[in-house]
Amino acid sequence: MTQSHRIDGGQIDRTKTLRFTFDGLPYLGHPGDTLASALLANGVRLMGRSFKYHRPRGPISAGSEEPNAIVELRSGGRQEPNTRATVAELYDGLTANSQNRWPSLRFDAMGINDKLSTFFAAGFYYKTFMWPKSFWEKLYEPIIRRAAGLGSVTREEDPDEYDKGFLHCDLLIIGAGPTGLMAALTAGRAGKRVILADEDFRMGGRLNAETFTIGNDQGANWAAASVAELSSMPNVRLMTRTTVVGAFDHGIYSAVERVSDHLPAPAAGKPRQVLWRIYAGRAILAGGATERPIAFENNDRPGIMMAGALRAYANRWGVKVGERVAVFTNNDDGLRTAKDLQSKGVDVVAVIDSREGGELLPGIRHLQGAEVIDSSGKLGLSSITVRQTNGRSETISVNVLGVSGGWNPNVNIHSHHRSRPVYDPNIAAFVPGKDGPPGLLVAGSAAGQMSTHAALRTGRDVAIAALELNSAPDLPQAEDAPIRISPLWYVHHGKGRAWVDQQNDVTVKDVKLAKQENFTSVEHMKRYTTLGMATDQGKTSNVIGLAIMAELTGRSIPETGTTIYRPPYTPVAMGALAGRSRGREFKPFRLTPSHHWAKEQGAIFVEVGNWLRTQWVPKAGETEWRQSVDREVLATRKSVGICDVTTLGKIDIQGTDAGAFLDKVYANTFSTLAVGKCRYGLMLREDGIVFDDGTTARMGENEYVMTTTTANAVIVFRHLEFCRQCLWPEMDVQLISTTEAWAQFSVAGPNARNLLRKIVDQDISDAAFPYMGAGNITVGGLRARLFRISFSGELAYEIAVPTRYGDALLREMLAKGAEFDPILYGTEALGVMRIEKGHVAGGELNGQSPALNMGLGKMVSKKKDSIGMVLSQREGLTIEAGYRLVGVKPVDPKGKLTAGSHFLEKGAAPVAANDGGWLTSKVYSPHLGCDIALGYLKGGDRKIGQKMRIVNLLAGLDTEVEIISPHMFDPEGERLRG
Amino acid sequence: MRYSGFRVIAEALTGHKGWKPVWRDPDPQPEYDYIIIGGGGHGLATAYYLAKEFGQARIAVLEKGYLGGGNVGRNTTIIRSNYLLDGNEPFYEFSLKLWEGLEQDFNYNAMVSQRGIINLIHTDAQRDAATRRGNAMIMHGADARLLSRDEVRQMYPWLNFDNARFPIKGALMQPRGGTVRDDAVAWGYARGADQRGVDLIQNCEVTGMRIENGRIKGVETTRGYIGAKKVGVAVAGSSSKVMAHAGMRLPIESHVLQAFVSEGLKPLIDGVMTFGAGHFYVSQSDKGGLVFGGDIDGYNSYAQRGNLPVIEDVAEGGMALMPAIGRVRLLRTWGGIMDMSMDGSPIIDKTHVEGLYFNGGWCYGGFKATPASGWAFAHLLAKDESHITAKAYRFDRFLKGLMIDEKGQGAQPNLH
Amino acid sequence: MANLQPLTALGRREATTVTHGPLTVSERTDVALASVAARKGRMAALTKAAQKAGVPLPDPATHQSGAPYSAFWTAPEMWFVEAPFATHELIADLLKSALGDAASITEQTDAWVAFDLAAPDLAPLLERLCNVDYPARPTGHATRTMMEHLGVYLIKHGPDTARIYGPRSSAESLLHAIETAAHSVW
Amino acid sequence: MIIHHPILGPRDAQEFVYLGDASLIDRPDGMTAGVEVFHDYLYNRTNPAGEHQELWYHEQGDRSWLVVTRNTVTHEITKVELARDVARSRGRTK
Repeated sequence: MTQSHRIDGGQIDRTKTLRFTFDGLPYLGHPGDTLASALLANGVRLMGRSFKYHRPRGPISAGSEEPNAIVELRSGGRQEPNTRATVAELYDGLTANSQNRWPSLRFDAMGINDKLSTFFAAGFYYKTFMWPKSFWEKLYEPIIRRAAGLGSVTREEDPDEYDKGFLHCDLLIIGAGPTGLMAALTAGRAGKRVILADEDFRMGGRLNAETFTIGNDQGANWAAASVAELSSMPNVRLMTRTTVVGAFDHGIYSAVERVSDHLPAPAAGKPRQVLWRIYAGRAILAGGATERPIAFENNDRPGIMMAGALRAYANRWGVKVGERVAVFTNNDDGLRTAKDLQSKGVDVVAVIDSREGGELLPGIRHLQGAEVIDSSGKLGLSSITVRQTNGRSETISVNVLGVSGGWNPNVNIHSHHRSRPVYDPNIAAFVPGKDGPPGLLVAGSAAGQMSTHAALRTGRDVAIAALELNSAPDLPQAEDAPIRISPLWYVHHGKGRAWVDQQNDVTVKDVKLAKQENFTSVEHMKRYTTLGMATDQGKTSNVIGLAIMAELTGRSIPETGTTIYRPPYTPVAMGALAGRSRGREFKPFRLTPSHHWAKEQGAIFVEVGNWLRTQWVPKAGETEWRQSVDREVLATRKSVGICDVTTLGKIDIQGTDAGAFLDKVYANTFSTLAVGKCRYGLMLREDGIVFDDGTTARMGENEYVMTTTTANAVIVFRHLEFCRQCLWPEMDVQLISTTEAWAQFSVAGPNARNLLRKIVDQDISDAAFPYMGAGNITVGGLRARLFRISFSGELAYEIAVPTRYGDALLREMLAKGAEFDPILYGTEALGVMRIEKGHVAGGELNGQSPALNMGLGKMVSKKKDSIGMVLSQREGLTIEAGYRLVGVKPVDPKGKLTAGSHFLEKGAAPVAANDGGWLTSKVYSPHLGCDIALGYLKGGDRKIGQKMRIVNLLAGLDTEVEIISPHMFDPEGERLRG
Repeated sequence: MRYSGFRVIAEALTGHKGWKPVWRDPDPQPEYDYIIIGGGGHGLATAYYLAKEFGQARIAVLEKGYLGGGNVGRNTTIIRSNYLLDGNEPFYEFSLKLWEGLEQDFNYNAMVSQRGIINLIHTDAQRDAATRRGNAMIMHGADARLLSRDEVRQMYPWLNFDNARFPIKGALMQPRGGTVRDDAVAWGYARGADQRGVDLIQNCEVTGMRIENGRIKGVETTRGYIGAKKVGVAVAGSSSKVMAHAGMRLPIESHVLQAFVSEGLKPLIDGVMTFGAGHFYVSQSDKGGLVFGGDIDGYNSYAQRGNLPVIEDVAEGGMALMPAIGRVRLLRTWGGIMDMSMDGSPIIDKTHVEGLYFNGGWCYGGFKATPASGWAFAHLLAKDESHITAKAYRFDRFLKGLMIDEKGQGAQPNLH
Repeated sequence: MANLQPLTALGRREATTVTHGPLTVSERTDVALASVAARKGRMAALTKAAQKAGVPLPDPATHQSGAPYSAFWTAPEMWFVEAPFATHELIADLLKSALGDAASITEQTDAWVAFDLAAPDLAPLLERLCNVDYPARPTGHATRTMMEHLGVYLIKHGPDTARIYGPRSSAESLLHAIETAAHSVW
Repeated sequence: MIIHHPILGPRDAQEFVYLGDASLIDRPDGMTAGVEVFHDYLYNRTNPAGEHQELWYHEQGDRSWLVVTRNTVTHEITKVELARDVARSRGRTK
């Protein structure tokens, strides 16, 4: 297909031709084109369908405010719904499809909605579909859901990568039009660190779309020269294709750089987009302004566009949208379109100026005091109807209408801290209000300074003010036309529909209905009509909507108020916000010292926080996980097993007050602990609930090593620092984590000592190293630590060496202890043995249980002040018949238990009133030959020996059980003292 | 006027001329029997049920801004009753049952849609907790199912099953969970209350309370003094500010919770889903936008806006769970003020001032509670005793050690 | 007697070096590390003893090189001291005898993985990894920061060289993050 | 947000963990105070809309606990102190 609508000029590279398709049809364009400019160049202006009525639509703009020309770009995993054709940069091989239509864009069956539009007035769905009750979910809603939505989402993973980064500068300038460029030149020449970001792929802003001169040159050339100067400055960073999307607290801005969206695919290793967090000392919003339409009947046909967009397509892209053009304006800027198009040889049939006495352009018919009241044309504009001052109507044959209702400053980012814009009647638009983000200044047309001269001047002056500079560069000569506008929001004529929000199909009638039903607050109007809630975020519609409401209610626009803009400025890809944190890289891995050995053995790993721990290590022939776990348990209890417990938090606590400090943070006492011994410690929160537990050893007079649970290592450390710095600041205590410094293994089982004797250089006999002993030792001369503690109930030690030797220590223990058939056991076997032994862990340390419930009430010393001691005595935490930890086993050894099941008395109905508690942890005990569990049972300490039921209503399980002591294995502790 | 399909058709054919204002804009009267401070979902529901279910009259709702302008208009629209603890579950199940009949009750289509909610499970410990919770739900008369990994995969085959850092191992499902069009809830209650004679007074901020001899007499407002026999406060994020007029310090902090919506998309997600290995939950609205959220920002705030780290954290969770949404665009973010309580559960109780009642501490779970909260608060206001499902929601539970701490995080509001 | 063979943090026998474009990342296994924290009210004594022992105790956010001891500030009245591993494997013991009871000293050697980064300009890499304004920071700047969810220490030895200490158990994830950033940038 | 650390200068709030009202420094003595006093200390908050003194922990930094004075409406931070200094100034000892 030829580029039938291409005219001379513009900033496209005609030496290269790009191929692309839209709805399967092939077209050609040039580098520098957007998808919209290229389609328009090919005479295609029907690009989409509206949300509700499925009206045929073409682009109205040439920028990111576009409500209509939104397409599905690319295909497969890269399919990108709701992409604005007006900003999608053309590349060779681009494929795009229209969306929200069936079977085709030209014939859309859902266009029936348009015929039935009277039934689909604003909020109609709130008033119907209520009877019969079940029909909403079964019938109405499924139909609505299917019909709703715009583009479709792929189910494939996005194959592209995203990245993030941080930037720092003295001055961030948002927008590289004349204002931003002048601000950047001012700050850059003064040697400040400047970031100049623009959403476009070409800097210059409206200068690229206009024919203005700056100094003696075309504005676009001045822009290019300015960019060249700036790019030579090492202190200035120019970021094209970079949209600043949000202003956050204290000068932090988010920006999305589209690194590869102009390419068929990102280069290897390169991201599609980068999310930048920009830390700016000061920022200048130089985001320009957006032209707004005037609502009139059938103002939504393809071919009816913003007047300024027509200029942009002609001047920047060398495209005439149609052959016969009219302009409908209420301000002088609209006249520029007529002038520019005429000079490009386009037939400008008429200028319909709603004002009287405006400028008359030679060679163009002017209808002053006139209004466009209707349009016609199937799938695109073919004529407009104009009502003249004398009341006569006239139909004018045109295929393009440029509309200018005035320009709205792009105040959006200034509103991100909920600053309300204020109405400026001089330009009939909202300008930034007070209390914007601190450090953010506004210049140029974003501040309501609409002429090129004003843009340059304020760009310079605001940069000077922001950075307190001493010298001001000279300003080049530029146009300084005054704003002449006479507000016209909608044409008061006819009974048809005049669109305000084109994408969401909100019309003047809907606003009127909202008024009629007393949804007159702007927020109510927005929510009731959905005005401004489409993908274009109301950039062209919000102000008109509230102005119409103001008119209807007889209030002024300031009285009516305005909604505020929230981040992001334009919609942002989820991938960019997530960056690299996805898939397996969602969170970093933490690997244990035994990881490599375990991997060699084909171990199964389990995620424990960010750790990967060995869950079990299958041996040849084992097909069920239970076989492996049972074997690991039995082997440990029979001889010896080794478990990597490096993940437990380890905190080195030193200082002359270390013991006194531990007395504060633990419920039990540690200052009396002898050097060379360890003790189980119970830590409460201030509310008296158990926080964490672990063994703490006294390694020296002023030196303790605390262990925490794996899960709580970080928060316990944080809590200790709080206690140290905020509660007892005069204590001599120093803390540091040593979790990763030591590879620590539990060696458990009757042969634990026998095995370790072959490893440890010192005497570790029971006499020399008794139960709960702790000390520094050596392993072949290597510094190491040994603790005689047991989680399994066996004779057990924990041995630690510097982490780099952990792998070797494990191999050494397995090799040297070979005669004892040592095995490495994983977290499953660890769980089995601790439950057999009745030790509390994750399921019991649920943040809801006081020590009393765990059978550890006596550990809370009342003789000293410790965190949680006082509040643990509240009546709700000391209920006599409250939950108590019990052991549970099925009466029939084959009976099944599941953790999370609830206790019921025999014969009791499964209702809340009979709920006795729940099972916190459950395992199969190969030692006892049945499922066993721990649980919290109301009054459980008095129910030992009783028979009850365990029910799991989710699984249909109902098992008779015996309540037993939680200490189900070696309750006297003979083995661990052996 | 009564709404119905017939009425919609009839109005459509006659140019929509007959639609009446959904509520009046009355000036405040000098005195009321009941003043409800707060024209959000809970306040409006309270007034509605006071009038409709408890036969009370002379009721006003005072709203500092516009009706439904607080969290009822800026939430993620989820309804569910998948709570664990005895203090909570009966209340939320009562609420869910009220949702199920709400539209017929107040003759407004709030699009109550019970397409199910699933809480994904990624660890054995989560499965144990889900089992405990699911059983508790059923014992309280709610519905729950435990789904296997395969069952979840069947529902949403495009979730990250094969390359996940924290693999999906199953889910706890409540089939009766779902979503409701949030603004419509406020409007429906407002309309219903207005029809029953309740004065809904917008742009009327309470600036003080007149308390004499330990009894409430009325409230000072930006529209003058208004007398009242009883005053109920249901102002969510502004709880501490308003109750300070009565000299109270509350077990509540105000925090910002951000919520998010994507551009409109063809159907992707039918029900509601929560990610168990990160901060992310999501549903898809009837208009096609993915509505999602995550954790609160975590610092005290009345700013109604949040910061970037949470936005990134939520997106990371979303991408980890749903790798196909990389090119789906986030359209809008917003922030609401959450009245985060010290145990994550609400308070519906009398105060030390006779005739002054408090409803708050909803954390970020207030929307689903709206009907039951209104009902229970109306019950307390009308009868001076707690509704049977809200008996645990007392101020003194912290003094007595009877916290209702679903998450087991203790007295740290930003962790609930 | 055991003769345990150490593994590097990346799980190998030898330190790993990777290059991409202008960047070289070298795993360092030859650095001994210990924390030194002043006991309450003993700062003067610690300063004196450290001076005598040649242990630098630099200002906040600063690294100070020396031989055999270098050090960087990590927290109020707390430093990480570096020394050659070959001669100072028992760094904690050596420091204890040098500094006496004026400080709490804890071995940290194996708690961390150390990567040295070298490229003509590290700024483009580091701006993708962490919130540190690298070009604006002086040589000798030492700071804690986050890289892809990992808390690390970053020490600027020059515009072209830096050291990162990251949590040892996440050495692979950290290296992967650095490499991914390098590919993204170069 | 950016917190101007008294030792380290401006640092991103993301490096910190938030705890809450700085009144948490004023922990009663468990040997003399009873449940009611502890209850008020632990549970009740002024929760002002305006200036708020609050505790932040520089977890991804130097592990200092800070008392930050921040406006909860505007998020403006007007003062940052080391919590240890504040605790001492409030008379906290061992």
